[in-house]
Amino acid sequence: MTDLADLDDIYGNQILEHRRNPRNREKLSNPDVTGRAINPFCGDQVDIQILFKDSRVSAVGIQAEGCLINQATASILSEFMVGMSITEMMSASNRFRDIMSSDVSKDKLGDLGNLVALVGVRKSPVRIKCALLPFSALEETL
Amino acid sequence: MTDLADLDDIYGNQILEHRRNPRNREKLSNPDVTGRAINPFCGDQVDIQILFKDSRVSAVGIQAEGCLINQATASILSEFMVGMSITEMMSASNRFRDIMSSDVSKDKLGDLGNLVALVGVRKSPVRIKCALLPFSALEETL
Amino acid sequence: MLDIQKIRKDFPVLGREVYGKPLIYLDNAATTQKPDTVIRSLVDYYENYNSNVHRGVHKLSMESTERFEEAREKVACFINSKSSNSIIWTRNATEAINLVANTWAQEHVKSGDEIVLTAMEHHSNLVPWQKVAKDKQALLKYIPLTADGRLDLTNIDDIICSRTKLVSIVHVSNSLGTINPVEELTAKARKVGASVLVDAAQSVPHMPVDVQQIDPDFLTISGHKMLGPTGIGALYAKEDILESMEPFLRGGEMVLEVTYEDASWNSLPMRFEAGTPNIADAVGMGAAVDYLSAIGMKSIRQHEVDITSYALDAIKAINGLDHYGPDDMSQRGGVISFNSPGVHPHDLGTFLDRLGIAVRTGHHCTMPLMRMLGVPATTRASFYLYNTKSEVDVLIDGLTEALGYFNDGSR
Amino acid sequence: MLDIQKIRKDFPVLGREVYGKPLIYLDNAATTQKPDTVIRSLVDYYENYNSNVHRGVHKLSMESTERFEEAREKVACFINSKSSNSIIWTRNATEAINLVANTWAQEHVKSGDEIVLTAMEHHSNLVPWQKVAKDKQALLKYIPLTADGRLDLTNIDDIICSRTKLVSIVHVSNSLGTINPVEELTAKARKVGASVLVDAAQSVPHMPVDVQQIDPDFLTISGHKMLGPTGIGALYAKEDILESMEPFLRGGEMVLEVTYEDASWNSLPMRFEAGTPNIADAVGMGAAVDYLSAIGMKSIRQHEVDITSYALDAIKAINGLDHYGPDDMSQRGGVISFNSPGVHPHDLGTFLDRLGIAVRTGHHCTMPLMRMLGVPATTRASFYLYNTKSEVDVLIDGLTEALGYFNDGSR
Ligand SMILES: Cc1ncc(COP(=O)(O)O)c(C=O)c1O
Ligand SMILES: Cc1ncc(COP(=O)(O)O)c(C=O)c1O
Repeated sequence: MTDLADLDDIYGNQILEHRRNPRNREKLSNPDVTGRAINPFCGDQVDIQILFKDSRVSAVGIQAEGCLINQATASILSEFMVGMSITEMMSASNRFRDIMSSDVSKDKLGDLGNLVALVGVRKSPVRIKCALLPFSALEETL
Repeated sequence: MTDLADLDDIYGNQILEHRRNPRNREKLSNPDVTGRAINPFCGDQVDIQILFKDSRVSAVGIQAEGCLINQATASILSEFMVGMSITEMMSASNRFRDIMSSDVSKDKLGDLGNLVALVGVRKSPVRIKCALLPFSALEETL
Repeated sequence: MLDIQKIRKDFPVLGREVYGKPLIYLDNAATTQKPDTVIRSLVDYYENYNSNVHRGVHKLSMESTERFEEAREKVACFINSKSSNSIIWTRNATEAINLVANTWAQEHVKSGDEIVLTAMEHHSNLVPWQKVAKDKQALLKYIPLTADGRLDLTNIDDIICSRTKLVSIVHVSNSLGTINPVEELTAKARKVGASVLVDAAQSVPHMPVDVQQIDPDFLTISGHKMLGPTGIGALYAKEDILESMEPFLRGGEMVLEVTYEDASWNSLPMRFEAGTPNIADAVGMGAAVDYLSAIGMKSIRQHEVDITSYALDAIKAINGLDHYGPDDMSQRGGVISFNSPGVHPHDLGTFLDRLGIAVRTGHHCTMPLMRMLGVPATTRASFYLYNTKSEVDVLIDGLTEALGYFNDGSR
Repeated sequence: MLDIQKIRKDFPVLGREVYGKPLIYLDNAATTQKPDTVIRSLVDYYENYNSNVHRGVHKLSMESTERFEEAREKVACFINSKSSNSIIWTRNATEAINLVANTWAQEHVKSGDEIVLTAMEHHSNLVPWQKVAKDKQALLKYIPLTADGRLDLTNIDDIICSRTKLVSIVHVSNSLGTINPVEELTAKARKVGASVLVDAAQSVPHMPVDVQQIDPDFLTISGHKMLGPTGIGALYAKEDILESMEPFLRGGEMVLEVTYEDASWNSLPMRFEAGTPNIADAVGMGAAVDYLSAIGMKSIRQHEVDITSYALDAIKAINGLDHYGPDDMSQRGGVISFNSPGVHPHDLGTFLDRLGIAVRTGHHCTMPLMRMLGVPATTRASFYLYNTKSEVDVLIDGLTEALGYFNDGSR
């Protein structure tokens, strides 16, 4: 059997787990805002719906089609978002993009919660955009 | 002083002499046929006039502007032509072209008279077309 | 039989490791690796006689001009073109097609005319014609496909008809591997008075191609897909057609005489080569043609048939893997596209990459075809003369492992 | 001061002999020689990571994409472009100009508009505009020259006026050596609302060029004239202008989404790069830029000023030799064209060739200028960072000898 240590850096346990059990996949029927992002090159697509309460996210629906990294990111993001204000989400989104597109160490991530699991994707640079697609959908709503 | 042996192969004595004393440069006033050939890349131009008597060249006028090889070829050609029939000139023209564009040895030239002096131009392949321009003018008349 | 181990030694990159594993390069439909002779021809050019071509009276310029034109002769000879004046250097196959679309087609295609393509065209033989069709109010028609990815010729005589001005078809599909009957289709086009372009980007590198036998008006080639350098390709066109065409790009080299007001055009092939050409890479493409000729295109084709059918059998045996294109090897080149329903090609590709295996994943510049197949993308393995059956074995093991990893989380 | 002897060691071809004599390469305006680092960058590419760029998920493809885009960054940086999205790879300077003529100009130039060129344009910045003018019923106007080959700006405000749509001018003339005041002319164009293209094929290799300072809309570059490989060049264009432009060539890479009916365009810079790009030579051009930057463009310019004024003085001292272009070195690049009334440039060139000296003879792709100067051709010596004063001495001796040989038959 091949030594797949390197691969496990990209597809960490959490990522595989979120892909098997995606969170918040159900579409919200009465969202306050919705967003969509598409990457025509690989056919990946993310739809997101958000419900706010007292200016904070109270519920999320997120449906990601396409590759595993896209799907797992969507799932992790949807858990991470709950309870956040728009400003907090924008900040998180910017920080996540910064980190994915540079060599900043995990420690500098600040409070990105379980999204940290995605840092290994940097090992396959061409796949980074897969992890950013759900964020593009989120930004569409903001 | 540089060793110019190689150069003398191209610009043989005869060539330099013909350039200094071009033959048949005067324009014929009552030619039977005339021809012109131009090489726009270097501005070279050859005009030729021929007078026939009993189907053979009785007089030639040839005016070559441009480089030395073109001028010398024109001069040598004009002497060579006199007394020839059209068929003989066409044959000579074809043989000259063949020889200039390949590595055929001088012996195979047949009766090309003083035109043999131009074979050295093959040493500078890009200049061969300069020696062919007067022939193009001649062919225009045939 | 090719001596693959000997051939592999000619390709320096094949000795490379990635992630500590030997490189298994199965992305040959995207671009091929280069033998030492091609790389050396570039070094030789730059170290010994680099100079601008045409009209220079100095030694280096005469030498580079000679080698540059020699390379053109080699390409002409390779596809059995009657004259090297039929060979126009381009950057790639795409530019060659654009050249025809922007000159010949802009002049000859008229409102109501039809341009016939196939449903499996590469974007490069599709998007240029969309523009021509739009500019000229012409109609694009597509020859449909059978379930196994061959051209469906059932209604071909309705498709190629009196309104057809041009039939522009891919010889070997880079997505499906299908070899199309271009000779038959050219004959059909001739009957209705239509012109023919054959996109031979995927055929000329892999099998004997004879332009006098196929007899198209235009045929387009990509150097980097046939062991040559990047940045060089060629348009073959019948000489009388080229003679009648307006120039494409304009500038130095392609003119005969220029005044402030007007210009006239140089003779073929320079008329279609504006500015300083890609001299070194043309010479490199000549070296590639030499290499391929020395081995022999028939032997290369035979090797690809062997290795592709071997791989195809193994892929068919893997559970839950769909593959595309015909099974009959007489109708398939060395390309296999496949998909597993639950695993996205990008994940599969990333997995294989970590095993040292380079495959291409995506739409392979055939988005409409992907949509028709009902998938966003496929994974594609494509073979060439230096690939071995044991490389195929590693691929197959990797695929099995990957499906386990992603589907059952087994690892 | 440059250490020329050290620099010369970087250029393998400079060790070559022709006809048993050391090569003296003075044909740099046609194309330049390549340093070892550029040649090695190509070998490194082909031996280690050759692969098609963009969207490949495997290691080689990621590496080649990274180096390819890195090279683009280097070129952007070299001319001080704000963004690498402003840099479009082309085959050469000629294609870069044609790109603008075929897209931007076809859209924006209207009947009655005027396009302002200079009387010293290279065919590549002339013939494309003749087509635009013809297609659009626009007028070409030429800025005339002074007796010493500079732009005569006496009536410039009549020439660049409210009808002017585009000013397209050469920065440094390849025939005369003249450096034109492109910054001043760009400012004039701005005032009347005209766009500006600067043909920088002969400036970017030889002096610091800053697109933010000159501020043109378009600027065109040739890689092979700046130590880079043949087959690569670049168009610089302001990003917002590129964003607004229709594509040029169509096919793979430049699309976002394609259906059988229609297509949409990829983002910059890919939108203007159809098909597989010239990856290796782009990387090579990046290496050339690295080499030039390490030496410093100011030092290179200073060396050229030194050697050109040295050569100019010597040429002026030769009896019966006319030379062209300004004497003031602040207005002249490293190019000297000259003529002897009784000796055709081709004979002079052939004579010098046999001494190992490579000069260019002919019209230098500026036929209208030649006609204006009243000569069919000139002999041109053009210098670069690796040329030495002792090479100039050999040239001068050779010229003297040649004039004797041809004029008096002395030998
Ligand atoms: C001033 C000028 N413009 C444009 C060009 C065209 O460059 P290229 O041949 O690389 O297209 C040249 C080169 O001859 C030139 O000297
Ligand atoms: C069938 C086919 N046509 C055209 C092309 C375009 O070739 P290039 O990228 O060299 O222009 C390709 C390469 O991807 C191809 O596979």
